[in-house]
Amino acid sequence: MSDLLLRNEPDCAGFAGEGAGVAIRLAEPMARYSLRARDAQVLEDLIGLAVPRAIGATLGDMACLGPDGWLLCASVGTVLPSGSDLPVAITDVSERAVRLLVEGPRAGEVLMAGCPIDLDRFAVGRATRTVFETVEIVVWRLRDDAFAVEVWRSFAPWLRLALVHAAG
Amino acid sequence: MTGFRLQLGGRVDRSRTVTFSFDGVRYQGFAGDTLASALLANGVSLFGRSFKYHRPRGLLAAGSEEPNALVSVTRGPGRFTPNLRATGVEIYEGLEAVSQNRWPSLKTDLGAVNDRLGMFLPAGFYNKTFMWPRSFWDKLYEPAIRKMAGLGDAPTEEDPDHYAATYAHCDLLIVGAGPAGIEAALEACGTDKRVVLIDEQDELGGGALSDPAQWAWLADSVARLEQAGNVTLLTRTTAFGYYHDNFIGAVERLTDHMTQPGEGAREKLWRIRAGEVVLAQGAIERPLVFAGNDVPGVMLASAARTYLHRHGVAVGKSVALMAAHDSGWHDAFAHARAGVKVAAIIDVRSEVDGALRVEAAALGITVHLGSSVIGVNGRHRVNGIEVCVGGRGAATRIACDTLLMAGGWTPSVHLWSHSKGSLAWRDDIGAYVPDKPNENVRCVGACSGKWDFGKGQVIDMLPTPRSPARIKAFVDFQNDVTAKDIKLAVREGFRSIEHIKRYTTNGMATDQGKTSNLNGLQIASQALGRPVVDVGLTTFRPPYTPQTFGALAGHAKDALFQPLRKSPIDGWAEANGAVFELVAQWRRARYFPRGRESMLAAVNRECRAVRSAVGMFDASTLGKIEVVGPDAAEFLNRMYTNPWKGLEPGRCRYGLLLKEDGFITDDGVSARLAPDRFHLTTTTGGAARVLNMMEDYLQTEWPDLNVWLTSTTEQWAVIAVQGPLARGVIAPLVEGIDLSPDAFPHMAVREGTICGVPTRLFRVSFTGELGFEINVPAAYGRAVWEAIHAAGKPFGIVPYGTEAMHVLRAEKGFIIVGQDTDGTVTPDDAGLGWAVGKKKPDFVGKRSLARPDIVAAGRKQLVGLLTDDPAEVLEEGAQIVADPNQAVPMTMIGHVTSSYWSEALGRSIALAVVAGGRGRMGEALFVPMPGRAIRATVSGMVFHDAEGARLNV
Amino acid sequence: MTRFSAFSLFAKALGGHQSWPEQWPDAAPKPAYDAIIVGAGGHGLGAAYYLAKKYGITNVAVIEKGWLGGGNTGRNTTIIRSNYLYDESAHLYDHAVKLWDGLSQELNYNTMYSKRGVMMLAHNVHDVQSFKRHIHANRLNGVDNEWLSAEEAKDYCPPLSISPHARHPVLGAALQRRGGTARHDTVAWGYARAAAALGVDIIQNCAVTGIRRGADGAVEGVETERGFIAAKRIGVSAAGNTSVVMKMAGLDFPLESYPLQALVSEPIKPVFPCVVMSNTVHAYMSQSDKGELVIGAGTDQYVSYSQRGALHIVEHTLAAICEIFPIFRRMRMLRTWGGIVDVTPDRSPVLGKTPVKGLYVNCGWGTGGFKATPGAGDLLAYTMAKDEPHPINAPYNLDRFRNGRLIDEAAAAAVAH
Amino acid sequence: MMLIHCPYCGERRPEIEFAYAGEAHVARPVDPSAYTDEEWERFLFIRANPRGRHNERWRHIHGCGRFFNAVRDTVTDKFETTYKAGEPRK
Repeated sequence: MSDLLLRNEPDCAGFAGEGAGVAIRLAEPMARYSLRARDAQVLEDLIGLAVPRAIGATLGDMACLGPDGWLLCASVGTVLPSGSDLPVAITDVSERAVRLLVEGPRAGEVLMAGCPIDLDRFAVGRATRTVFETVEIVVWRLRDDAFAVEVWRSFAPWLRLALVHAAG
Repeated sequence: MTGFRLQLGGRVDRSRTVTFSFDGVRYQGFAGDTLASALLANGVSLFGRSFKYHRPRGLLAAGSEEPNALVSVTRGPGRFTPNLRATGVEIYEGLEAVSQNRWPSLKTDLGAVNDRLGMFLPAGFYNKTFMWPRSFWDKLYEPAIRKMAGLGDAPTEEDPDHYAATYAHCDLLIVGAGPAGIEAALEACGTDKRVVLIDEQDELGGGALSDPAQWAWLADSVARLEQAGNVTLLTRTTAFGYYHDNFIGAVERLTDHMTQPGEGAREKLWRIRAGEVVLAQGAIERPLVFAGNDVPGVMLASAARTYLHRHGVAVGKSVALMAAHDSGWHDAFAHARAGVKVAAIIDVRSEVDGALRVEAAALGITVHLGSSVIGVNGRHRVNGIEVCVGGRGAATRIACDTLLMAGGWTPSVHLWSHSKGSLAWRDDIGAYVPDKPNENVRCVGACSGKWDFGKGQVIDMLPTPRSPARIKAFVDFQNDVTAKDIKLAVREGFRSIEHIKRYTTNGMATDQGKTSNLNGLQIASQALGRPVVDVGLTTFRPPYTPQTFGALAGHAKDALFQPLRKSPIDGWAEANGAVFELVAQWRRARYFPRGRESMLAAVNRECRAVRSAVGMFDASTLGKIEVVGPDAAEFLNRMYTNPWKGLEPGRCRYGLLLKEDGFITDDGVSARLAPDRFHLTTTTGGAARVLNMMEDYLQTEWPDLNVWLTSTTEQWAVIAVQGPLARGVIAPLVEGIDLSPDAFPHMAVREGTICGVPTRLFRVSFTGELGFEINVPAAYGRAVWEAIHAAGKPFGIVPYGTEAMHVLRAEKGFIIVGQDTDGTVTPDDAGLGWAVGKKKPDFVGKRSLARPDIVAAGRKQLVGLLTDDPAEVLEEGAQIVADPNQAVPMTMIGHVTSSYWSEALGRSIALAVVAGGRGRMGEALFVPMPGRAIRATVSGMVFHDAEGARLNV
Repeated sequence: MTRFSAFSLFAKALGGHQSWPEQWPDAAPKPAYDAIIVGAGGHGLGAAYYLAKKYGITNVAVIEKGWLGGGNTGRNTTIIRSNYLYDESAHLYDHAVKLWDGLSQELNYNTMYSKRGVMMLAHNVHDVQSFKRHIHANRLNGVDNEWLSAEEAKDYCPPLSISPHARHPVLGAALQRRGGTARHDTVAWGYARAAAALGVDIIQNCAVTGIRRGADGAVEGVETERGFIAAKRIGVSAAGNTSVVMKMAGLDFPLESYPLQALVSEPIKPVFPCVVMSNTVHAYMSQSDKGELVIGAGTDQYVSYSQRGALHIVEHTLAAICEIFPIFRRMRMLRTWGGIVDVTPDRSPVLGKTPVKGLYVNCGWGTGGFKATPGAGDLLAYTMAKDEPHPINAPYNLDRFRNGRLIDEAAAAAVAH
Repeated sequence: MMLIHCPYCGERRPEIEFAYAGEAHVARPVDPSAYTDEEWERFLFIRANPRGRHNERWRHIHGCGRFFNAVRDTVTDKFETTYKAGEPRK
């Protein structure tokens, strides 16, 4: 995409409190696609990638968030076909959300300050849509001590502040 | 230390002296003291004044059930806290506490006149009077009653503290860390269960803390729990509510006990989801009901033992016991063994366990069986009691400075009841105990009715020779509810315990009846001559003890209260002096004043620029939905009022969305990008609602359709460039799109790039001028905005805000859903009949448009309204009448929905809904304002460029 | 009936209050009545009272499955106001407010109606437009309602924060000075006592289990736990349980029942002089004559009869209260409780006749029924006595859900654009 | 806060991830224009609102996004079962 112009990201200054046991930072830009299809096979044939079949499962950059819905979060420049005339829907949502990386031994605890699901028992490699208090997020467990949190752009500063508050 | 502190014993740290003050007097206590124990140690017996009669009151209890000893604590600006129980306030260096509900002082309180007048102020007295003369109520009586209200003073400053909150999950949650709770935790030690053990006190142990014999076991057990690894221990934490599916609310108090609170949160709200819950909340000792049972120095026997053993404080120099239960005897023995004089043991029972009598004799304690206390001497402190046998005959006086009460025990079934577990009545203990659970929960220890305190006699009131009507025998100490109040309620026909509670306020004080409910129930049951179970039980409701608003609000404070959504271009607007308005969750630039320019001047300037040159507007907050799939057109055709199948790719169409009831709920211009791909727009406030509504129809009614919806509101920043010079401004920046009028007509959409950024370029207009709405990926919104702004400089481009946008669209008669419509407006009402597909067999809301009232004549219709005086700008929301001289209530035939000064027309304009409006063209109507009526004429809705010539250039 | 007064209180006091009579007898059902009211809340007891007092029908029974006043009458936040937008609503609620004034004297029972003013906060341009529309309409309807600037609003209610930096800054407020509060229990008790004195039987702990209809379809009486009770006129005023009772008569209703929570703080000295409502922030508060801050919370999202609400509703409510009144953050919540509110599709009540002859209904008051208590009682009584609705409640018929003539105040408040 | 079993996700999730969506099995007619005003009123507004067993709709709006049906007791608030949209009434 254009090198002429500067990207503009929501106000999400990094946080790494002294001995807070958690660091919070904004991830690099990504290509994001919403993929929808009744039949995962049709989708796989179209994009030439295997997609996870179970809700909550991930496969590489692809997370299955619903019975007919997937989210791809890949490196910038990744382009998917539009899928015209096929019973699928592929929509570029690269800039709809940003990703907050919550890392460190207290990462799960800090997220659970406002996220009501049991992240202690949320396996590495799982991803799900849920909420942090009233704000919708997608939680993706990258490692034991690292979570990726996808949040719509305009909610990101609030979420970041809430996480910092919980970490402090 | 002298006074009542024992030389030895207690769990307080005698090496750490703590200085604090109460009502301005400085005292010293030890680390580990509560305000209550420290004041007792200093010989203080008077702690507060009761709510209604302002009677002097001392300590009744040692725990969170305390009804009397309420104090206020101040610790610097904004940190004043009323109504704290002295039994729960841990002392720290410099603690400042003051008593409440008294004037001028605790010792001399003028409010105590109510006590003298008590006979005229029975339960419900205010229902019966203050009615005459009628005019006195508003002016005199009611203000006077309100003046008497309340206990502690109200806070007056903003709380500087902040609060935390969290969710937590565990397999086993144990509430109450007394012996039973600790045993339950020990069983789970070292298992793979995640265990959480909660206790409201500052250290684990519960009742064991008052029993030195258990201290060794306690220390060992706590050590094991701390080392276990799978057990989380939460002290100073109160589980206050038990909600659906084993969801428990608890508040942890983090800083109130500290000398230096520091930066951390004051309290933390724990929202715990538990697999299994074990309730080990223990039991609360019951007071006995007799004349004078509220004199300072009369207290629960178990509380006295807690002060004795846990704090090393004797509650008196000479202690008597009034018992109906064995447990009190043991408490009295403990005092005797600690060297405190026990003046007498009086027991209402004529027979007690022989072992008790033997031990009493061994300790040299006089025993009066089958007797009762019928009076207490002293006002600010007990100095003696009157005892008589069987409540008859002559009374003997026994000198003492303290009277202990042992009335038996009430299991704490509060949380059990919150969880909707059922209760069973037990006559032998005169209390309700847990019966059938409603969740995965069990009760252990005293709260299940099992204890080793011995036996007792259940009694409603101690026998007395005096007329029950003449004595004040208290049941609810804080609210000053006496036995005779409860009997009066029954006499007046209140039979349900809920009625009796509400009529007398028994159990409605800040202790929520922990010590009064069961006695009240017994007395009511006696008075009604019906068994307790027939009288019922008042419902237990959260919270178990009062919890701060701050903790329950959690982190939702200040900037975290609610997200404020900002567009990608918001930063530029802020830097350029925009004045904002709040719309739904968003803030939007309302206008861009230059220097000290007024709103009107700024808006006029912004409008002039758009009409004569070019303006730019941030439309990013508009909702956007990408509709994709082979059946996309079919789906939209079913949702919207107008036809969509025929729309060519590359073209746009105005869409009107109804609710199934036929009323307008949203609108927006949408584009067909490809045969199977649409880019919808919705109103800013409607985005989420519309998406949910469309998903509902798609998933529930038409699951056969191959089409999917994706919110793209935040994917795209939207920049509207509007005005005769708009094309010239963007032309140099746009690549891959032929902008010429023929190649790119009004209501068309093209994809290309602008400033090298991919764009979905709409040629649409909400202003009536040549216009483009430029969609670019959100991250580039601001940069593209700035590039256009720079490119527009030579053209005199002006950024405009929502206010100018409103004026410009009103000049063209374009409606704003939610302003010109209000949820009761149909397409025809709004003059949008043209947007309803006449030939369509169905669409959402169509059937409702055929209902009798919707097709009836005389409905309110949206029209234009022009004031006779062109300078007169009507007030939005102003009502419209045909005859301004009619009497109130007037017949209103409509109201003004939009009204502005139109710079383009050099006069005011307005939109209004008027009954039968379109049939009234040219008719003069009136807008009555205070003191005058404004004359205006009904007109069409399009005030500017009616033929739309300016659009097609 | 012993007349209540300062004198009688004094006289009885000398006798140790031993000779106060029952305020109302606990009646046993008679075989038949001229009219039966199902539901002994304020509305139902009021209807019985006015039937006897104004329309001369004294052979009336009020049948209650629990204890009188134990439903929403005893579970609400006692807000009284009439500054509604539409003519129909303004006339309905103002009829009630006029009856509130002087009700204590009429019933010889102090209902403690306190005209402390109800102030509704405007937080955005849309709120301002909407409230101005209300104020203009109210003025032409003869209903008091006035606009206050943010500063004037703070003068009227000092604890209010009008910081321009707030998430939802206060831009102004609509104030109805005649609005206020009353003591909820005493309204039910006052009507019960006054109705009983006129011969009305109040039958508690007697659940209605069926409604018997004759060959012509008209009602003949009610089946109850304590046997059949005959009556040719039955008025149902059962709030959250209306759907259940109506089914007994074979009627399906446009109603859904939701849990509504409310809560109070510990009592403090007077600090909050009026009633404040904020629909945008969802905060509703007043201070009772006992000193408790009385706070209305939101409804849960699902249909329920459990009288039990969720914690997150309370969290959001108190966050909103602390946002608008930051000085109360250290105050403590003393008690929460839940009611069951019956809501119609247009969130306005149904008050009038039903398709079944002799069966009348008063329901659908949602979260706002208390304020209407005297008016609803009077109008239900009128409708039952005349077998036709009073002009004030005529628009509140069931037909409107068929013909589309809805009275949708909430929709008129509209949505932010 | 209730726990609700989402039949699509196959697990119980906290209530705040869900949006209640009213009574279940109130099917929109294929041809509304064929409905009388009474029939249309019934479809639009008349609801069972029972005290007890209630067929109702929920949407896992902050989860998998699906609407589904549930049977819940409106007196105890306990869910008897949840099932996918389109499945017959339980």
